[in-house]
Amino acid sequence: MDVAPNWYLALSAVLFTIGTFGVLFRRNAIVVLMSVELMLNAVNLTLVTFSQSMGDPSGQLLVFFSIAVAAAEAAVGLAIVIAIFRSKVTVDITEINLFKH
Amino acid sequence: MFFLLATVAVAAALGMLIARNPVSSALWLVLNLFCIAGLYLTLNASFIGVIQILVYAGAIMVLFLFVIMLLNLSALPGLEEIEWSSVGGFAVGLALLSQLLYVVALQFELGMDPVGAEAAAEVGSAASLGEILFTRYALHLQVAGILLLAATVGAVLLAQRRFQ
Amino acid sequence: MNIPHLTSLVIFLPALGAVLTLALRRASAIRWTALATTLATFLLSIGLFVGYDPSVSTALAPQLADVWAGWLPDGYDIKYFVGIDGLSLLLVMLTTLLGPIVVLSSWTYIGEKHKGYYALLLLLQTGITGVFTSFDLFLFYIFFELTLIPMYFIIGIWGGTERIYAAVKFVIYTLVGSLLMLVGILYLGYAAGDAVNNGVFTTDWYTLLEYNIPLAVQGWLFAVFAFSFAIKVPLFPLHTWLPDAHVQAPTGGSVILAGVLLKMGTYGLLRFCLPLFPNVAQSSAGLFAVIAIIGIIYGALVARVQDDAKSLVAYSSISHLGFVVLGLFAFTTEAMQGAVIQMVNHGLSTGALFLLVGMLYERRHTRLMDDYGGLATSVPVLTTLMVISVLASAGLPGLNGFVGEFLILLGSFKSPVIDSPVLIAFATTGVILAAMYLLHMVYRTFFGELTNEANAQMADLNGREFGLMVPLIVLMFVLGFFPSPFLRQTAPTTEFLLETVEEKRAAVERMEANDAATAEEPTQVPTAPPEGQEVSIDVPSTSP
Amino acid sequence: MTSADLLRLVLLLPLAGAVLNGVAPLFLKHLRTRETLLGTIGTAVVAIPFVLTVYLFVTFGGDPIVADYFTWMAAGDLDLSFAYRVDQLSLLMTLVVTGVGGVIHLYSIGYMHGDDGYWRFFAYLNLFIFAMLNLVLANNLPVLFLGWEGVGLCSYLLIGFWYTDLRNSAAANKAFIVNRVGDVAFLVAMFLVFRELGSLSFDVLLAEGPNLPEATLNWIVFLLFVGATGKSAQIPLFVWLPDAMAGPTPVSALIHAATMVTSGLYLLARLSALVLGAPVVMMIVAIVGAATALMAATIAVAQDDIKRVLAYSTVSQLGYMFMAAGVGAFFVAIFHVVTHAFFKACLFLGAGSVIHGMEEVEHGLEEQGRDPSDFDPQDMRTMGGLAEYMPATRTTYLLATLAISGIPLTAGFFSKDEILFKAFEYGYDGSTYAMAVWVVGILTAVLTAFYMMRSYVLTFEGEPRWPLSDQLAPHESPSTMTGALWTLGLLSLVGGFIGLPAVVQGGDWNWIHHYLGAKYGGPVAEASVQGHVPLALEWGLILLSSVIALGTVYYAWRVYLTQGLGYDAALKRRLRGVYQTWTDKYYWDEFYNEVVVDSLINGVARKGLAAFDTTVVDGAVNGVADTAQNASGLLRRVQTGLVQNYALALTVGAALLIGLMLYGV
Amino acid sequence: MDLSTAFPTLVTDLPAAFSMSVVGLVGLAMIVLDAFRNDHPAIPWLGVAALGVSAAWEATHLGAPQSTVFFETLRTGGFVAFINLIILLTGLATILLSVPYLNQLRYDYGEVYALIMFSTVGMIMLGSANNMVSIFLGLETMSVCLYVLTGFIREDEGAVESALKYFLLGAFSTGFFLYGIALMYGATGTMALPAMAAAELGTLSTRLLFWGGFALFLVGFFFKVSAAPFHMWTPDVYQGAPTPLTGYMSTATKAAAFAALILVLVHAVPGGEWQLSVAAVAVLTMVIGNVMALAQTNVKRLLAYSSIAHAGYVLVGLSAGTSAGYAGALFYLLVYAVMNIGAFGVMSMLEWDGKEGREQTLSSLAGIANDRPVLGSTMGIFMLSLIGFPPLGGFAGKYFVFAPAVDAGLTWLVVIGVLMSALSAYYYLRVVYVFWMQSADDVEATDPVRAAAFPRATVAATGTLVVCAVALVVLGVFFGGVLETTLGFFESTAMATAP
Repeated sequence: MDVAPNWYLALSAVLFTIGTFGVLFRRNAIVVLMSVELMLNAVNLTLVTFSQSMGDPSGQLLVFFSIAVAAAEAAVGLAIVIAIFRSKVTVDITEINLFKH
Repeated sequence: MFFLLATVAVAAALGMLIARNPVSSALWLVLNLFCIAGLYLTLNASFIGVIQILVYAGAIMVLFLFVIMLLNLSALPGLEEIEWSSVGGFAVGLALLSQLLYVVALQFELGMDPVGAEAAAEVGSAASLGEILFTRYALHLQVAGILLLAATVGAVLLAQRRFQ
Repeated sequence: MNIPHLTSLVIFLPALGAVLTLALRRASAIRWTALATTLATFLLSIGLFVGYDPSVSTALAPQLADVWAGWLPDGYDIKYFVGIDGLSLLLVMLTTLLGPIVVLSSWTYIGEKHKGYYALLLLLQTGITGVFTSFDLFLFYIFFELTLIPMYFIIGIWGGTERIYAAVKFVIYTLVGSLLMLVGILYLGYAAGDAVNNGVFTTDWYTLLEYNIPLAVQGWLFAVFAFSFAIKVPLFPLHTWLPDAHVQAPTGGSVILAGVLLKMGTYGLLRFCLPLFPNVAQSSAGLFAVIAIIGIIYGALVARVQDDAKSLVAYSSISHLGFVVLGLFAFTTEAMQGAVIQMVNHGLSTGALFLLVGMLYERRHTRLMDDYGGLATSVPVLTTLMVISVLASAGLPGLNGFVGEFLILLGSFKSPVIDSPVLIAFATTGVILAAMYLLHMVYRTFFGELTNEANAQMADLNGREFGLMVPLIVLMFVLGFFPSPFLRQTAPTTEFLLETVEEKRAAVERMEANDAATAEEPTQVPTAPPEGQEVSIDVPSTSP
Repeated sequence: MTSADLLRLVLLLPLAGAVLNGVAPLFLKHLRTRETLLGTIGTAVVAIPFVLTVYLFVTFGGDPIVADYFTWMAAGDLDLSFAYRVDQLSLLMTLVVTGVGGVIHLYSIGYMHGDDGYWRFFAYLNLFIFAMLNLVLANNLPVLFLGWEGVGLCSYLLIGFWYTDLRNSAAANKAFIVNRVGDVAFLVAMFLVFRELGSLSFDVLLAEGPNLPEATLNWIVFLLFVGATGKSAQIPLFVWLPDAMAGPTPVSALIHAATMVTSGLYLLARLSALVLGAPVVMMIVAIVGAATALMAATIAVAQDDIKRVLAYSTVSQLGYMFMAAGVGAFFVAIFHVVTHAFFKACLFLGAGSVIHGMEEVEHGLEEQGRDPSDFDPQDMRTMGGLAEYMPATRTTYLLATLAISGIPLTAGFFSKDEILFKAFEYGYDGSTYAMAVWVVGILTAVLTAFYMMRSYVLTFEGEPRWPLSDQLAPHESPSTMTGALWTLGLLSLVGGFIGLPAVVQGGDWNWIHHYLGAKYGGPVAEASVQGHVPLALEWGLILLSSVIALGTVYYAWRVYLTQGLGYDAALKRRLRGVYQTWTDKYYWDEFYNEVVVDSLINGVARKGLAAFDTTVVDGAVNGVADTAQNASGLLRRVQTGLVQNYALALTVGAALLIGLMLYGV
Repeated sequence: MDLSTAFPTLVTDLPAAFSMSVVGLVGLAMIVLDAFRNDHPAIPWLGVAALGVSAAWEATHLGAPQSTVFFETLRTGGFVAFINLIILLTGLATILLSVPYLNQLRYDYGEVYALIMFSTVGMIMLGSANNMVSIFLGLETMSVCLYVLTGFIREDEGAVESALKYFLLGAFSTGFFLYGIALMYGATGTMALPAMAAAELGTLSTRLLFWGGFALFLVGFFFKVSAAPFHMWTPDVYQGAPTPLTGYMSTATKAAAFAALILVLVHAVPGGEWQLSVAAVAVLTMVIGNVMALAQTNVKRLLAYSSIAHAGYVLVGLSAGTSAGYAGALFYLLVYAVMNIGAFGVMSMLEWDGKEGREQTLSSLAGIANDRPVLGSTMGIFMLSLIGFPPLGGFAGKYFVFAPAVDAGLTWLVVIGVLMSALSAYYYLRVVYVFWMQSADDVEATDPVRAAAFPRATVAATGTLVVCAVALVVLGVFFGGVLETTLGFFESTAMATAP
């Protein structure tokens, strides 16, 4: 660890925010999904930073599970995107608004 | 080392955010994930670093690319013209960022004693993680298995064509 | 006569009947079951009347009480606590009496979905009886709300063309008030628990009576309680649900609604608002008197210009209930007893009016007075009964209405709390207005030439209809000439209540004065009088 | 049998009659036509109490008998019983009520013959007697009020007896409601009494009432007087009485002439001790009475409907009685009540007999194929010459006319003269208003004699004026009716001897004064007069009124006999607008209908409150509901269906939540 | 600690994971069975049996003492048994109600039932969590299964769209949630809930870290329980998802998530600092849920907003921060589960075409109660209970979440709560009157009800609804015992609370 953990944390916050922007602004469902992955990764970074700087493995254990969850979510998410694409022939999430109000 | 990886990670993340083509987005994200894996290694978290590359960069992102190819997606507008909601979203995002930074970084006095590098490497090793994973979190591991199974079954259920 | 759990039996027998009707299939079986249940309940309630001994003080507990303290866990001092005292007795009797009458009045009026109707009717009776017998505020609230659901369905399913609007309005309007009261109950329960019940949330009426509520809190608690009951009464200007509900409801519903449901509001004021919040109740008595009097006159004048007979009777209820509220807030024995008896009277006379209008409606399917005229020729018996009911409602001496109105006005006139004879004199003009709108109805409906063939062919009352009217008419005369047995039953409780109000008012004033005096160094002020303190017979001075 | 038991019978028999006559035929239709049975029961239940009352009267010892039957209401300080009081005043009134009542019942047997509502009629009449007995026998105000409203109810029922004609029902409503206006004042008076004295019993009231502060006493008496104006048809509440003639004529005779309308006087007499303590109110009473007397008399001059003339005459005579009350001569008022009951009942019954006859003519016209709709059997302009056809009616009517006109030695002469004398005496004593009242009294006496003679002449003398009078003729009424007429006619002639004026034996032979007067141990107090009117002046006054009566009667007799209706036209010409005002009854009805009732019902209630109710009160409630709906509609726009907007909301929420949480740290 | 020393403990603690194991294993068995005997009709009954057995097991453990198992990662005892009971019974009801519904749609896949089982496993883990890892894993297991269950009717655009929305927003909120855990972890250095409470939050920055993290953590929970402003997915998802599963989503998910939240509030952050935040969210949730529901014409959407509103009521109880408040909230969750599963159950029986689910307007159901009295009556009871009329469970529930809030000085919050309850009566009663008081003639029929297309009402499904309705009445009258039980969970020292 060559710098203070705070730098890692700050980086993680920045990446998390970029991920948030991706979710808020991108219209492609898959890119949105990727942005979520980015957010999760940013959090993982925080967790690992804390875990390593405090010498407590449970943080990294959560990262382990988090990666597993991310994988599961990716699988389900992509399957949903495929299903959507089948019926609508688009993955533009601004065009997916059957339900409102 | 940190600053190099951090800069590249942020740049890659921004690249993902801005790229019009989903494929390039995905590739930018892969770059980002690699950087993060590198950062893990700088933190002496070797096991997670490896997992990161194997599972994330290797498996998940390939899945993404595969789906993008499968669906043959045309490029959608990236960051489309600014709308009110976008401005609002931007402001909110920045607000969130500033709050997060305020919480996590700006108070440079986190009352933790960073452990030494060896201790950190010890903690981040596969052995130490494996030990608690199979003892303390053994049940959780089973549930994680169920989760993955459910995801698999679910993905099939969702994506399969109906066979009559 | 010594029937165990008589009070509970009277409350829940109708509910049992309701369950029983659900199991039946044939319409006539359902009707007869309902009739049998309500009649049995009425007979049992006579046991209450006989069993209640007014000479025994109600200061400690109601009579014929049933208590089950194990209803809730220890953290809540909420009990199943029912019983009878002077305030509840007559209203319970009225409820049980109207039960069979309403069933009979619905005999042919309700043409479909018998099962639901009678089941709901019986359930409603359970709710109302429960309201009048609960000595636990929480239990009271449950019964209070329980009455809404059956009434909602009765209006909504078997009502007139605008039934849904009326039903929804009825429920929501009442609900707004009662839910706010719920907040008040919660607050009061905790506050009283802290003060007099070892920190345990309590809704026991007698425990609450021991608690002298600080003035600041009394204000808003009184406001939410009174608001809720004022909607139920209904007091001007919270009355608009009433004409809609009354007009749209089927006859049985209107009778219940006017006969006993509205009394839940005045009863609530009497049982809870006055004794629990005596200071605010007394200081706002003038306001309530004014509102009540506005209601009396307003209701009467609006009733006068209605074209719909039911709507006219509905507005007349607003006017009549104004008298009751006036009597409650006079804080004199005469007026309060008058108010109690007037609740019963209104139930009898307005109930009778609704029944008769309903009988007309059943024959001609219109409530517009212009569609009638000259009915005295074709239906003399109905006309006679109508005229008697109208006169009772208008407060003719010798009929029941007079007794209540007279006592109320007499007591209010000398009330030291309202202390405005001019105002009461103004209220008295309601007597003229009552004659105006009621006689107008008789005039338009029953007098004149029979011009409409359908009216000329109209059949007079049959045996069932006449039979169900007889008890009401007889009671109108009985209460008109011999009200004293009934007044005797209510007297001790009324006096107890007024004494309590006076004592508590003085206690709170002392408390506040002490607080003000010892503002610098707060000390523990005993909030409750010590146990077993003798009740002083210090009624507020009656002479001005 | 004790007096209390007898009293119970007196009270309950009419009630029993009412129930019997009212309820049984309601359900058993065949009973409705059993006229003899119904009539007999109806009359018997009044006649028997009359006999019993006579017995009580004869055996009455002088001390009031109070019969306290059972508690009516008891609450707080109030302990109210059904308590009755037998004393001189109530005995006298009971005699009048049952006596005149009995006669009128008898008369009704014939009069109502063939009417569909025969049973109802007797039920109502019996009920009326019951209520009236409650009124005069009560020993406390509420029981009196029970009777008070009870007679009002019966009046309502009987005015609207022929309900198929809506005009009758409207008149009934009017009577009831106008009476109620007075009743409200009565009620408030009771409340005031209770507030001040804590009791409503006459014993307490008469014992302690006079000691009340004068302001309080003024209010109590004034309010009671307002109550009395309603029941006894004084300005401003007299308007219902003329319309009340819509009822069957016996009703007009019994209720609206002889008994009910005098109850206001009875009330004042009963509470005379209190009234005397409120001199200001007494002045008001006298002035109102005088004004009413004069006004009603002028109106009566210009009416053509025979019953209407009598109705206004009643109002006028009631005004006379109030004049007496207003100068503190309550026993005289009661004296006039009694004599008035005789002659006015007689007049009404006579008029009823005439109408009976004229209806015969009407039927005849109908049979002849003429349209009878413009023929009014009560209109004096189509009568005339009835003396020939209805001799008994004519004679009795004439007797009563002479009595009311104050022809010397008739009943009316004594009572009227006594009123005038008392007013004069009171004025002589120094009250200016009493003098004015006396002048008005004289004027009214002139008018009374004039219009009564006019009605007699137009009805019975001259040539018949109805259509086809050569073919159609009315017949004399049956003997039950004429019997009643003769009884009352004779009483009108001799009834005055119970109150011979003071000039005779210094007033010692004034039986009624001795019987009722407080200074002789009776219940009725009277104003004490300091200055004594000289005997000569007294004689002069008597002479004056005799001359006036005789002169006016002669004059009216002469002009109407010679000119007939022509004299009315001449009057009309000569008096122009004034006469028109009389015909139109000073526009009181118009005033009430348009100014009071219409503005209240149509203006305030319909256009004001009912509109307010739907738009504002109801509108507010619906408005709240609409607002909620609209808010819902607006808020719904936030739910765009776009994922990113949802995510944005989530992010905003997260930012806010962090802010809120950190704010507290 | 190595495996050999840990193993005995794991074995000893296994009974504590009885339900989780049984349900999870049976879920696996279903997958296996489905692989060989595709869509076998016995599969749902297998699930019913497993859930039933587990529920019975949990019912016997309601009085068990509070304790921890599996190295303090999970809790056991009465509280957990209570929540598990709600979850299991809800799952049971869901399966019973799903059978006719899915049969009608011909989507009676074995996998669906398996996913319900897996999701139940996640919920159980969530509801018994004593550790952030357990919470995270439980939440995610539950969620991933629900994403699939929302959208598995692929031919229905609405369902798939719902799934997408649910998934995207769910994953998004997971990001916040995980971030929150990370920060709390960073501030306290532990994942175990009681240890978090015990940790010293010395410096300002640690406190900021902790409370900032807690706020983010709450975002995740508020999302799951659909509290405003994190609720916006709810109506869209509820509308599009298959109706019985919507019921499952709206009840079991909430029960589990609220249970975990209570555990966190009790064990990890016992203190009043969060009270205001939770109260604020409660207000917003109640107002938005109820106001938005007013103008809905689609029943399922209406019920979605209603479920948002009810989350608000539960939050009122939580914001009291007292044991009575938590006990009330638990009681409320039970009642809420019963009435909502019932309401969605009724709707599932009255859905004439699942693919056109978004067309199921309220007015098309005018007078339906006359044809289907049982459904009408039970729906009436559910609606009245949702309003909070005594003597139905909904009233008792509301009473015992509002009362502690008043006791805690949050009277203003309760006033808002009751006013919103009164408002809610308007739309719930609309359902009632459309069912009971209108007839088809009263509405301009846009789309006549095709009664033939209704799912065939099985005895089991109807029975479930009737049981729910009766349970509501029982809970509305004899709530004392249940309340005493829930109060008992917080009285023992292990779960002592205290602001």
